[in-house]
Amino acid sequence: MSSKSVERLGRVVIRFAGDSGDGMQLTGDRFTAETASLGNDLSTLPNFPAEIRAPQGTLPGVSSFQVQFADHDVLTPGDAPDVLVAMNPAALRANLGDLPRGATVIVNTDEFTKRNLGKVGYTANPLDDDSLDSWQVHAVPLTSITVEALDTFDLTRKDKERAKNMFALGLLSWMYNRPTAGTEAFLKTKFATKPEILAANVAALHAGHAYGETTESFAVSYDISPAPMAAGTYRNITGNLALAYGFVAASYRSGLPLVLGSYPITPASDVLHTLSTLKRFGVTTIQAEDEIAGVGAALGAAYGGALGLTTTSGPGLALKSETIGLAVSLELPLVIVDVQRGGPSTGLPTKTEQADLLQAMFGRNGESPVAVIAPSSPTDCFDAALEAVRIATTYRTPVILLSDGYLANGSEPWQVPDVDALPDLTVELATEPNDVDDEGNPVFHPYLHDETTLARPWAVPGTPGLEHRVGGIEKADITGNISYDPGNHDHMVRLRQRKIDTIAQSLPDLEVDDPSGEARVLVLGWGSTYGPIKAATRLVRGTGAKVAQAHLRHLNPFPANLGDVLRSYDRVVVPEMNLGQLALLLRAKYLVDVRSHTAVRGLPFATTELADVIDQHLKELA
Amino acid sequence: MSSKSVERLGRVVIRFAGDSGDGMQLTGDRFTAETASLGNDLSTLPNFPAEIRAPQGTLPGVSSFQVQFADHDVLTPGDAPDVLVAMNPAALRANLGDLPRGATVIVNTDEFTKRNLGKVGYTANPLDDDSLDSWQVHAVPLTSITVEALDTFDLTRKDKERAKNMFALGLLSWMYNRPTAGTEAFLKTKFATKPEILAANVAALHAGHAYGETTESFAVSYDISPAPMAAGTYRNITGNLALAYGFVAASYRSGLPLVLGSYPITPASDVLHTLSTLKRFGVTTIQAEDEIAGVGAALGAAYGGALGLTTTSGPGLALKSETIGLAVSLELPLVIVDVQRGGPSTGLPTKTEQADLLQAMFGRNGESPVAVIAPSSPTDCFDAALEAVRIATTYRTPVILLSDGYLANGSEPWQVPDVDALPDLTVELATEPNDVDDEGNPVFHPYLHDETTLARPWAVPGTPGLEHRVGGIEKADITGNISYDPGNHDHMVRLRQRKIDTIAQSLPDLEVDDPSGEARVLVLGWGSTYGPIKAATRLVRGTGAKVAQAHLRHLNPFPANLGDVLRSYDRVVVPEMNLGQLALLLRAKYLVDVRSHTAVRGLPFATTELADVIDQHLKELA
Amino acid sequence: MSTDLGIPTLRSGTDGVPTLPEGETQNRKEFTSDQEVRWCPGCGDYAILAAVQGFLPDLGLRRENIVFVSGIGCSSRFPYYLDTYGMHSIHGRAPAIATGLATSRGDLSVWVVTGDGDALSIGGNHLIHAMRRNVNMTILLFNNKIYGLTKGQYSPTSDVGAITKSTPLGSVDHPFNPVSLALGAEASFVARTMDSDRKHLTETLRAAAEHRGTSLVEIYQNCPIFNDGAFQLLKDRDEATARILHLVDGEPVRAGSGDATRVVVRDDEGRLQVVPEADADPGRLVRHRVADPDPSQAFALSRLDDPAFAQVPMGIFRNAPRPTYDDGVRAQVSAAVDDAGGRAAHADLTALLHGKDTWTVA
Amino acid sequence: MSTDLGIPTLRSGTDGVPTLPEGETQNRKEFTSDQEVRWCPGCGDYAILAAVQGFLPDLGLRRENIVFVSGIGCSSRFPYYLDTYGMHSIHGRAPAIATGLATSRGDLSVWVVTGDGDALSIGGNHLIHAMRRNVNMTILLFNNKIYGLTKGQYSPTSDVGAITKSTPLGSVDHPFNPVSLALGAEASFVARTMDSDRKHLTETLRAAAEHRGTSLVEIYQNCPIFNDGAFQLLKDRDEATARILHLVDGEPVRAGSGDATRVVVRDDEGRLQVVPEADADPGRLVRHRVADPDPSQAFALSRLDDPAFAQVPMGIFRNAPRPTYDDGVRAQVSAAVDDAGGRAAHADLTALLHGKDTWTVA
Ligand SMILES: Cc1ncc(C[n+]2csc(CCOP(=O)(O)OP(=O)(O)O)c2C)c(N)n1
Ligand SMILES: Cc1ncc(C[n+]2csc(CCOP(=O)(O)OP(=O)(O)O)c2C)c(N)n1
Ligand code: SF4
Ligand code: SF4
Ligand SMILES: [Mg+2]
Ligand SMILES: [Mg+2]
Repeated sequence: MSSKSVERLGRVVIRFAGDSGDGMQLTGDRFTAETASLGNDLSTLPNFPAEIRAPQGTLPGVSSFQVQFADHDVLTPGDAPDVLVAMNPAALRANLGDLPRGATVIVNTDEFTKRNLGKVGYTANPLDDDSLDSWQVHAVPLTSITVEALDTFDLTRKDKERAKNMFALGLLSWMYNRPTAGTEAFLKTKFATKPEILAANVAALHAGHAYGETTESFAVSYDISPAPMAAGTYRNITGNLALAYGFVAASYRSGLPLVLGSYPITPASDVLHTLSTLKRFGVTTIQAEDEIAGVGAALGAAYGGALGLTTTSGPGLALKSETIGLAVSLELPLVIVDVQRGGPSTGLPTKTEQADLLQAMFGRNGESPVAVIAPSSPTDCFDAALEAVRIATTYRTPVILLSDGYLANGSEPWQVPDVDALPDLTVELATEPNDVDDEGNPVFHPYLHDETTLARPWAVPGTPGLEHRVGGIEKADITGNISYDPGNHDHMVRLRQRKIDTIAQSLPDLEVDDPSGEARVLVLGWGSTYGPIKAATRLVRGTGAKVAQAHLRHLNPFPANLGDVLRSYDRVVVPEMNLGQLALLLRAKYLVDVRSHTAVRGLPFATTELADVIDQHLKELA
Repeated sequence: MSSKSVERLGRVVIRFAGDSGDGMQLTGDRFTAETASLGNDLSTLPNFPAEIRAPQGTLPGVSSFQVQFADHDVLTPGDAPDVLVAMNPAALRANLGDLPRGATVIVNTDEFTKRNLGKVGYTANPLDDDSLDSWQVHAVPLTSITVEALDTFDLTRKDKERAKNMFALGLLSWMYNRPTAGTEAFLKTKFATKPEILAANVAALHAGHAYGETTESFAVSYDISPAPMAAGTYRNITGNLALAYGFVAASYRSGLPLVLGSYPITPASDVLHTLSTLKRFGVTTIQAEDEIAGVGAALGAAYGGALGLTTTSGPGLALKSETIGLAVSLELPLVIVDVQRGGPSTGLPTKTEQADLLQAMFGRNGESPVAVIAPSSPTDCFDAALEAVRIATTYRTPVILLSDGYLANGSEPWQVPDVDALPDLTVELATEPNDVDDEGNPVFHPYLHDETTLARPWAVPGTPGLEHRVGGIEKADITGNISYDPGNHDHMVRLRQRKIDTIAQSLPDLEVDDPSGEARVLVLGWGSTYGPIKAATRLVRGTGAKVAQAHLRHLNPFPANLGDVLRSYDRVVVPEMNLGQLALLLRAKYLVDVRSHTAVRGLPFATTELADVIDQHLKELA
Repeated sequence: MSTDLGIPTLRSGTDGVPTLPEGETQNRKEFTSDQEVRWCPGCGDYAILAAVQGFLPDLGLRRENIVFVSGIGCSSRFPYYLDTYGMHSIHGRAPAIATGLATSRGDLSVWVVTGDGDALSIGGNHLIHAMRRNVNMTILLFNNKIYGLTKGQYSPTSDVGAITKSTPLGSVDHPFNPVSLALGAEASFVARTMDSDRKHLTETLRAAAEHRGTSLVEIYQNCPIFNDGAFQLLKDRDEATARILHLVDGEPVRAGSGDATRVVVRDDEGRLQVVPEADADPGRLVRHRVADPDPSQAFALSRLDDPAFAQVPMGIFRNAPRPTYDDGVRAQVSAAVDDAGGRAAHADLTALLHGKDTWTVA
Repeated sequence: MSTDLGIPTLRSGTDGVPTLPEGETQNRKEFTSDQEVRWCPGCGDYAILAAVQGFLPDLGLRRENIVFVSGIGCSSRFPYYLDTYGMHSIHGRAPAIATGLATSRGDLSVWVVTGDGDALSIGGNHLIHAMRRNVNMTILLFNNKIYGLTKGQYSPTSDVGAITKSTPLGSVDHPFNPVSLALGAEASFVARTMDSDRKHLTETLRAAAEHRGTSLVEIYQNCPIFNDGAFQLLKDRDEATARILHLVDGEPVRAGSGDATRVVVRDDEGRLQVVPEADADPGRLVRHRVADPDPSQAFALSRLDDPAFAQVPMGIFRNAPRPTYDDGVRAQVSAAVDDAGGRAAHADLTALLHGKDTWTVA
């Protein structure tokens, strides 16, 4: 144990920032894992450039990872870091603006060369003048100490330098009293075939820890108690991983094999990557030639009785739209995951946004309704996947699940569920005739709809006696034969719409968090804004104000009580990372003067920003 | 002149119906041309099967053509025919339901064989029992008389039979005192290389005319006086032809060469066909490998300084969506024509619908606003094309023009405009630097936006000194360089939206037709519902009731006064051939409790249906 | 970066598809659906339909394990008329949909019906990728060198100079040779046949179905309405005899009969040429090798095509089995399942969800 | 249905593009934009960029008449770094966009930059159609056998067995041979070269630019991050010498040097084989013919490729001019204009709008 003093803190926000090649994502991940294992609640926000590895030392090349952890429940990765680790001048410059006065900055002085400073427009070294006076700066020659610490290793200087992120991790682990054993185990697996590198990394980790313990300038270390959490087993998980696992679980609980047809696209690709490793669960992944083929393969598999899934981001969803329309017409279950990113067009591929809601709702020719749902946090991605499958298979309809870049890569602790407690998703395939013809002989009618769910029978190839043809031309109700009859078309258009509307009957009422029951302002969100909104209402309530908060999982159809909820508040505020897409739907449907608050910055909302917005509305009503 | 009596009528609706191979579209076209040349106002509705030529004599094989003509202005092709020409039992069976009691039916008895009757489910010949007693039936052996009349011709029996449509046309021409000279001239061109066929067709035409004049059962012929029309030169024109001509005119008036990139699809293909014959006007048509390549080629041409155009229908628009998003990001002029058809998916390819409005608005990833306009009648397609080009070139934006199957194939008289009176669409391409750098040197900034229009400069390859790069990744305002800056992204998202909103400043206020100024109900429409809505309000007003009517050409942005207009009525009724897409936009934007009336039958509204709807609303308010 | 994939050995295209019980047979009528056929009178599609309906029973497969997937076009109406499972999908996408179906269901016999526009224009990418992957399915490409359903625009197989609705002055678009394209896209089975030659068509279908992997069958199909007579020369028996180069495995490639017989020879420079048999140096005769791992000779034969049908090779250009994508994918899944000791159970899923780093809150 | 199209005679690929005034020259710097290059250290794209920047001035064209269009991928960043006109479009669509541009603007030198995923996966259809049509443009296909920008999934050129992010157990997907595919798609110019061979790359670019029509240049490009060393064997001078089959027009196709020289011969059955020169029957030597109207020999050469680089043909496989689509389209337009006596004027438009059947209301 160190002889230095230890302070207890309630919550901390740390941001690791460096060049794309500096391993900041890994460092952040490891710090997070250590923190999770200590029982803190936490939330993370990785942030990396669109380039694979932009030129070293430049602003576009900066990659960062932020984690907020606390002794209470954490809803966001934090608005502003308490500690910034800046591995080079670019990392400092790119992140300084987010840093509140008084925050701690740990800089790698070795990288503050004239050349590197110049690359990012520093004419003078900020470490040498007073420009950083508002912050607590720890100037540490991270690279050279690391190299020194690895003096005895038989490695190139470059390899030694590469371990500097482990040095930094060691130092931070000391500062926040995190255990390093997990990281050591992790390194062992990672460098199993490279023992010298492994040893060097472990040595650097320890050296960093020792540096904190021994160096004068680091006078205090901090302790953050575990957060109270429900009893259970926990792990840390990102949204994309939770999505993948959710679909595997849905496959297991439905008894249907999972078939993913996908084309890689940031930030959705990791779902494909993960599922491609899970063949052991009967999962088939088809990396298609494009997004159209990806959804086509998923639809073909669904026709064959599989759980058809396709994953993409906004531009890919645009390409899939015609095929999704076919799925609407075929009335087959199909799940489409859109991990939204900044748009329009190629936009900001590695940044988050919520601007595909209206595309999901309306981005197809004709009246082509589908169900739309959205997870609200990384861990909620798991449940959302199960819910998407429930709706798709019960109602025989495409379901679009709208995640986003923040949920995809962000992580938080997850109480691992008991498999048996997951919803029962058993599906009944058609096995025999479902009707009789005029002469009373049994016949199979592929478009005879269930009275409750309005689902049509799912009769898969291989089932004797149920041979039938489906297609995208309008079909006669019941028989499914091609029909150009005007009345039938009108009927079928409304039937498909009614089927989607019917889903609402299976949904729980929207729950409102309104502790006093006296709030006049309701803040309503959807998707990944959950954390910031929740945190902001908490902040506002902390000042004694009353504000209600609710969050939509189901965007189409809406829960049945939504209209009543909206009308029971004097003001409804809807924060969105778009120009007001949910607000548009709410206004149209309920004629309620919903107030939009929008920011389209490729980043999640800051809690304080939202709190200010809520305050403003409260004031206007006061 | 015939010695028979002649009655004067105000308006007549005739429907020609027969097998796909019977030439009904041609017959209808010719009758229409004759009628137009007499100065009647008119409106037509062709209606044909999706099959090229379904099995002869079957219900799916029936093709029909309806024309309403009158001595006053005509707004629709008519709800129900006064006269049905039925070339076979299928045509009779398929159309009888639309026929009011007392209407005239001319049937080709030759086709009423047991076999043909059986094909369409007639167990007894309806001509032999009392089942047609409610109508005035003329049983004419059209085929055999035609063959007889062509006795002396050196043609196969089949060729002779083929002329029966001309016989029918001759008969109808006699009945309604239409001249046949135009048709004779037309036949001369059509059969220029087949003199025997030509002569036979002309003979059949004359024989039909003579038949009416001499046969007892045709006792009366009818006269319909010319409709009062503004002085000028008129022609009959379909919506697709008017669109094609509109774009050629826009090319001429803008000085930009027209480049169409397109992939054939019903009911849009005729625009491609027409433009491919107009090379003489500098028009380039590229039949691409698919819709994506079609819009891609158009966008490439636009980048090169051409008037880039792409034409399609709903499923094609879905495929083009990603590329339209790129055009939004590139801020280049581009016109996308969607001739809407029944959906979803393949739907009803030859039928009309208005269900792509929300797809046009929102069918792209990210916040990706484009201008959307719609023509209201076949002739209005010409003006709409010019308006689309005006918006696209002035604001450097994609514009989606929403026509539909009814406008595409329907026709009406058109007062041919004076070319000089068409809008001046001159475009200024960038030719020199538009800014200065920090040192005051002239530089070109491709994303420096015009203060009024918010358009960026259109600097086309070949312009020295303005070399620059554009792309779909978010760009920094002014410089156009790639930018991942959060603030810039938010700024650019809002700038693109503002640019579209700005278009409203160039739009005339929405005009309301409210003769008394006292109406409490406003009927608001868009697109091809114009005729039926206008006719219905006229019908309602005829009963002394007060109703206001207005029609939107601009769907995005709306005209500036729209909110005020909506709010100035107690009730706003919006009839649409979808499930209420415009209504959704209006409700969201203006929070007005717009009432939808929807029918999705693949057919234009019937005037009486709408009149009933209006009546109902008037009653509710009374 | 490379590893042994252990893809199973090659079998017939219908292996794995349940067959009729011993002794049971099916007939053409059982494969005929109750839907009225809706093509124009005289359309070549009728003959192809009849051939397929006549041939399918021969496969001896359970009818319910046969699926026809089509795109959009006149030809793509095909599935409606067969009493099997079927999907009339969207324009150009049938191979993609069939890929998902065939990969996830090894027990189905999967057929794709498509047109020259559907397959080669909008669907070109899915087609070449299906062939490259060698997904086990048979693709029937009805080539009428025109867009029928949209009423007569030129297609990617229309001749240069073709006057159509969209090329009033004649097309300047150089056409694809579907066989060359397929061979360039790594196709393992490529054949060409004709609507009106029932026997040849049936034989070709049989070989295509037998082939495990993607079988592409180009079928010349007359569209009497928009491109009548495109193959007229080949419908006349004498002309056909004179012009059709018969591709028979192991045999010289011949057209014509008697004195007028012509054969394919390889000239000094290695080029294939069609010469009178009488003039041909027997040492230069080109013998057809359908199963040659090298598709080069098949490709060279495909280039003997001539828009005016001076000669036209017909038959199976290539039938050279190689591992199929779907077998490979399924093998990886079953190997993974087997390696883990069987289908994933409750405990496996629980372990997966837990991962490596968990902690417990009491 | 056929007609004489009167397509103009063939010229160089840059004919019609304005050139620099007599005596003026440009240099590499003028073709370098002010944008910071953002590829990973060591990426093969740098070398290609340098070669292109070095080569472009040689064309003697006005810089403002050169346009680079790219799709999406690491490679597709290319246009930003050139001070010409440029568009970084969307994934796979560059050939389609370039087709519209090249067809409507005969005065531009149009270049497409694309990757193995961009061109052959999502963009496969546009690529084959561009080649079929023979639109006058040069397509640089950076083949690193991986999806770089999306961080390492396998691509349509990845080897069977490749272990990548999306194929943890090895890919079962049979790759395209881009050269074979192009030849099957009627390409008139196809070449292969390598990022690190500046001289060969430059020569190839020159020939490609000179060729009128679609020139496809496959460039082997190392991705040190996700597929490092894919072409390592060819980067070692000795190995390269031993393995690269040089395609030189009119010459035998050779690899290696001295005693180790190997040549391509045609065996008894017409197959191409690579044998030691010493063992080769001179009468069987295959001489390369770039301009052969029949692409069969070029195709056969493309099949000598081997995933393990036992040998790899490099150079220009085919350079056989034929009419281009864009020339044809422009010729039809200008002929129509000429026939009508010049650009359409007021009266022509008026006549068009009136059509044949008008009536007048006084
Ligand atoms: C996305 C889309 N684009 C265009 C169409 C219109 N379309 C239907 S079939 C067809 C071409 C048909 O040609 P082909 O495949 O040769 O079939 P054929 O009718 O000749 O049998 C086209 C362009 C469509 N249905 N969907
Ligand atoms: C419509 C769409 N789908 C997917 C992506 C994601 N994506 C971007 S580049 C790329 C593949 C890049 O591979 P390649 O073309 O080989 O280029 P490289 O990065 O290797 O140079 C993919 C899948 C995208 N940007 N747009
Ligand atoms: S249009 Fe041609 S291809 Fe289509 S059904 Fe008619 S004849 Fe057959
Ligand atoms: S990921 Fe590979 S291809 Fe992309 S820039 Fe880096 S090294 Fe080059
Ligand atoms: Mg066809
Ligand atoms: Mg690549």
